[in-house]
Amino acid sequence: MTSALGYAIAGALLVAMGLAAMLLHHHLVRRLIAFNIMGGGVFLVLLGLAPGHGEQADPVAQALILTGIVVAVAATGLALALARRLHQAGGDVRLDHPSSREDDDDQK
Amino acid sequence: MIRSDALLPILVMLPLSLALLLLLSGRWGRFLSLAGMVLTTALAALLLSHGGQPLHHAMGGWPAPLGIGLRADGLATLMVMMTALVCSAALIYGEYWFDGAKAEQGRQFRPLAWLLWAGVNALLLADDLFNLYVTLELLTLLAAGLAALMATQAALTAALRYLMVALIASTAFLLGVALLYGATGTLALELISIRVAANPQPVLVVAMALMVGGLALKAALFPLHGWLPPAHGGAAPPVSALLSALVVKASFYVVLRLWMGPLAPLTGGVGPVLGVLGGMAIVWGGWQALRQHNLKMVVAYSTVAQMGYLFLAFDLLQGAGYASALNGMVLQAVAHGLAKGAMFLAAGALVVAAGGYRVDQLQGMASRQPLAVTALAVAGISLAGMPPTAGFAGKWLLLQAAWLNGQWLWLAVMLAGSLLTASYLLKVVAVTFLPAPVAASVGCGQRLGGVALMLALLALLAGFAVMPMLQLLAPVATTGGWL
Amino acid sequence: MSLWLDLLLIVALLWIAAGALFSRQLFRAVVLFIVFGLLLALAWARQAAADVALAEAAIGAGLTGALLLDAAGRFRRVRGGKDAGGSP
Amino acid sequence: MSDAALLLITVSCSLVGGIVIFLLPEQQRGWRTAINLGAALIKILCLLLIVGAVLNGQVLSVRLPFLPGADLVLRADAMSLLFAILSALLWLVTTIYAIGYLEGAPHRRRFFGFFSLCVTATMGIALAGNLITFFLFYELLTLTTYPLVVHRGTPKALAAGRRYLAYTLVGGVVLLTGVLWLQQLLGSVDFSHGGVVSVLADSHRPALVAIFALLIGGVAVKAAVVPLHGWLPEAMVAPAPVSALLHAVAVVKAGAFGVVRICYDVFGIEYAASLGVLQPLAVMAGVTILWGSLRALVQSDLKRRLAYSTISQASYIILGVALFGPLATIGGLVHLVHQGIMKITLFFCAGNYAETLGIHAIDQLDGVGQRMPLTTVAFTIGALGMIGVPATAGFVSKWYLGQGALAADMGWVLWLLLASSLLNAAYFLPLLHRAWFRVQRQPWPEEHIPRRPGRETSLLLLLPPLVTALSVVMAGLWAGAPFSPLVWAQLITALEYRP
Amino acid sequence: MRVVAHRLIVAGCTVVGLALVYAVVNVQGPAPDLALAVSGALAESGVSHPVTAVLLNFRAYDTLLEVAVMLVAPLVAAALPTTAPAPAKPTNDPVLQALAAVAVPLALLLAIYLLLIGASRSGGAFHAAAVLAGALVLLQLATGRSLPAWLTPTRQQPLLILGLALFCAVGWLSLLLGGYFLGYPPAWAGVMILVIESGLTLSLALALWRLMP
Repeated sequence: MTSALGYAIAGALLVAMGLAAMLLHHHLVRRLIAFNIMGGGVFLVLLGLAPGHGEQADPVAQALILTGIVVAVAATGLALALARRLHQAGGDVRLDHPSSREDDDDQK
Repeated sequence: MIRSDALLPILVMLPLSLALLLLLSGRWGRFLSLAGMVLTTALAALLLSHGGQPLHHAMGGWPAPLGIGLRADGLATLMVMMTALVCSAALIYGEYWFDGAKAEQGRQFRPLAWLLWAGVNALLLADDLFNLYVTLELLTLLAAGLAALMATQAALTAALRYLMVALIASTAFLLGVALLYGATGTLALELISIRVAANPQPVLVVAMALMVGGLALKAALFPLHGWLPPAHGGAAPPVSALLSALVVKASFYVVLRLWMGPLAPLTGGVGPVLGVLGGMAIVWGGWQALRQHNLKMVVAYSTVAQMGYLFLAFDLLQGAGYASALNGMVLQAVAHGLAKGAMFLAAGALVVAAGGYRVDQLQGMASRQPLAVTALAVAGISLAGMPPTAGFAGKWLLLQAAWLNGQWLWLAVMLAGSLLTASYLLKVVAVTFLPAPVAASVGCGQRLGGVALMLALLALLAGFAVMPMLQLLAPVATTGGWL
Repeated sequence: MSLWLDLLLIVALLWIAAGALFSRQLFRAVVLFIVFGLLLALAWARQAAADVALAEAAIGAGLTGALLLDAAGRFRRVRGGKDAGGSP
Repeated sequence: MSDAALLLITVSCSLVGGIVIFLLPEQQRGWRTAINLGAALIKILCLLLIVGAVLNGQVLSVRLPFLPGADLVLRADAMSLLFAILSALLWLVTTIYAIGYLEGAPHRRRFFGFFSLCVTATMGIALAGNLITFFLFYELLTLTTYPLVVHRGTPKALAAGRRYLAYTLVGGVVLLTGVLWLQQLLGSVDFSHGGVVSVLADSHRPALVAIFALLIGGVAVKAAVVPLHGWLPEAMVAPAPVSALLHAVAVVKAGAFGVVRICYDVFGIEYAASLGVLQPLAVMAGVTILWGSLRALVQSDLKRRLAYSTISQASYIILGVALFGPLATIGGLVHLVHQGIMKITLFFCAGNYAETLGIHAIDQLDGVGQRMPLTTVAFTIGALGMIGVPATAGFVSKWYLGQGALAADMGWVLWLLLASSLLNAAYFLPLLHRAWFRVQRQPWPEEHIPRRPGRETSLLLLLPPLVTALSVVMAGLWAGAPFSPLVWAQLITALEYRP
Repeated sequence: MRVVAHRLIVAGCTVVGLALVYAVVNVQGPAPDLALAVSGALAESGVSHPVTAVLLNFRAYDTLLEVAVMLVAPLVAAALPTTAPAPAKPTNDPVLQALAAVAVPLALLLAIYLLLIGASRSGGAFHAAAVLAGALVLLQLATGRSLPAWLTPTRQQPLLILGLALFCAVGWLSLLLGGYFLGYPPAWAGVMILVIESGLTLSLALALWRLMP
């Protein structure tokens, strides 16, 4: 087993863990942590599986990961900006499970 | 001299550059936006005039595996045109809707909507897997931001919930990309198709499940649809129109692209799953729409049901019915884009005029807001798949595909879905014929309804342009778009 | 030797991630997340991806961490009473 | 003028008119009237030109690409013209009537706009050259009549509208299924004399029976065949011109015409007979005829009684088709026209009673013959026609139906006709008795239009029923004259039964 | 009910994890021809560092869209009507202030260094921007102010979009000259990339800083 594969497997496990946390938690900050850890896992898979391991890791994969990291921070930043505004408006940043609200909507 | 295939990057860059200019411009924004609308729509028409001949542009001049390509075939062309029409309508509508106290949000809406237009075009023309991811992410963030624009507690909560769901979906999609990249060593869709076909390893099934699952989540496929109604129902009407007509459809489009391209050898077992979920979406979405008392929620649940048709069609995309199903689902997508856009715009106009969201507040609207009611009705006729609209053409072809494949259950579900659609729309339209209450006369012009009606009429007229549209699709239908 | 180092790093990554994901205290979870980011940067460096390592440290751990820290403080007392950071 | 343009103008002149009416402001009464009448006259003119061509043995047609393997086809043959001319003429009359009827009422723009669209749809049904075109206009008719049914905007009207759509939309889906199925077997299904399905192999016969059931089931909703008739009596809440339209010009007629088309020009009457589907159809029609008449007997509301009468009478047309034989066919086809002019007369008169004196219930009719003699004369002619009294149009229809039954060796039909006529008499004669021979016992419920010497009600309301009543008599007396409905029906029948 | 749901989630995620591990272990990767293509074309890219070449030349379009993504969050945050923001409170922490006095100029230097070095080694606009944003945050914490007062959010707008605007401008230019989108002439590639990166550094730094509350 090469270390690259090891990192890829770790990435896969991180994704699964992150997913579980994302679904189990309702608090926004916890979900964002989970999202970022999932993202880290995906990046590990991406680089770990990328073909070719010379002196330097696959430059394309590196570039993709860099892009991914920036996108992730943008998403986190947006979510927090929305959450701050929600907090200001008196809302609750503990979001309910996305698919469990069906019946509430009917009562509006 | 500009290259002829420069049209493709221009279709992305023009809206993007305009969005930037709009961020800087003050009073002139409105005119800039209008001029840009005309220009971009004209460019979309120019693309249409290529008649579906595949157009390709290598970004940076680097050919595909190294660089990123843009690509337009008949399918992309049609969607680009639909996008141009919906975006134009939403932007014009926005100019009227965001006025007075909402003027400030209107100033913010404009550049964001233009960015969205750029993002949708970028997604439609993308020929690279990772590029698809970036465009999807751009759309997701824009959609969440736009959904939150009204900054009410409900809108913010819905936007955040949507964002969380969409981020899970994006992550799943990206993981699929990572697996595909690892297995094929490339990101160019065409090359992936070749390599997948050459070596269809089991890993690819996992990659496919991740990507299709993620996209289904973003497309609000039953039972992953819970986030959609509050997010789309709670947003400002022009935003709802953009989200329901374009953003949700973008995810569907990516599934379709992958389905016909890279994932084609693997789709066997997945079709029935999507079919079942799509069928349930049709029934459940329709039933929920029927139960809603909030006008915008009716329309939002209708999106859930209509997306069901699009996903059900993946199970029809096989055997003797392949070409019919493909044609049908593309027509359905175009028709739904136009009709649903019109419907949200019309609903917005009615809500303004009625001073409330409830369906029972719509009394008298048939005479007070005839344009908006007509728009709602015409769009509804298209959604219910009644002739002579584009929606009818789409449904006819889908039914034909089901018939050719002998998929009787889907045939029945689609027909029943039409009746459900007709019932929840009838419920809304009927109320407008009741006499208006004497009080409660909120001053509101016909302009909002007029814009909505324009879009609805396009859905109607598209029903007479079916053959030209299918001609555009003919190469896609025979070759699956690639190879 | 290097394989062992990688293995150690992997185990640490998973361990810290589990802590960040399922810690009972929100604040602690965020701090663990920052540690996770730094470890991840190390992992990138181990895989000869210097660019990613730098970006992970600066953006992934640093900026995201700072954002989350601020949010954790801000949203500690959410409406509805009890501390929301608790694990389910 | 080319064939294509002629056909397209025939269909679309009322469409354009309707759209212009929608765009005109509500107050532009004069322009609206002008456009309405202009479109109606253009339509009639076009149809006359087409008649000329058809008499020369031409079959006009135009084909537009629409869907893969399913073009839009408009085609004028003798059978289309029978229905097209009937609805064009009655549309003109009804429009004039509606102008008088809705004098001063709100939402006239909406009313006349949809009225025009509705006739466009009817004309499309009449001139449809294949099943998909027929279906398209058939659905369009459903959609454009809905706003007319709910025009009054009362909860009762909305309930009627909901019921109407529930029936017709489900009918539409059933029809669509049939069309789709047949399309799979045959490709494009163009109408042609003698039918088109006989080319299929015998193994398809069970499928064809099912398709026949689906298609007929789909159109039978509009034709108000029992048990699919529930929407019709409810829809009586609509204004009288709408009722006239639903019963005599557009909806019920479209359903009956659909049955005729499907039996003759899709399946071919002989092939249909060999499938054994005509017998059940005849039984269905027979049941409807009796049931409608029986229900009419117990109605106390004038318009509802007329509605059940329509249910009964419309099935005469279907019966004529189902009896298989030239004579019965002539009877059915000619009844398509005769029922139209008789029933529209009755509805105009009922509308006049309601609009002038506020009379809705039957027991309010006492002595109305003295107050409104001309209207009552027209009503009497219509009613006698329905009963089938000689010298009226109704007699001609029933005569040929009876002959047809004898020729087809179906004696029970003769009894059926007799029973139905007795029932017709039983529910119409008391009305005539009340109107003419009883004296007014109570003041008129609501006298909207005061009595003036020599004018019992407004002229626009009075003329249409008189014209149609006159035509009832003429169709009865001069049934053999050139261009009479009877002669035309004989012409069509000759084509369908051509060896 | 809740417990059942939780168990289901945990079980589901376990299955997902196993499937992912299975997939990861079983990937049969192809020959690394893409990496070879990158090194093959490196000479024409205008930079010598392959990652930078991919980011700003071969796949520059991705980066352009990514910068657009980065723009969304600050734009939306600005679009949401807020009640007046809490006035910044300067911390009178002398240690922090001393740290800032040293670290901020150093960070500035580091950012410039990272920007310039990007052409040949690890580094580039993203790293420089992150460092710059960090410096701004530190400055804010120490002094309560970071950007000059006249640089109000409205006036920041041009700076915020500078990077993307430069990117677009270069793209338009290359198109209008008859070439491919963002197809730099090899001789000019290095300069173009540096210009774009400089703009990106400023804009991204501002965008990242604006994400901070």
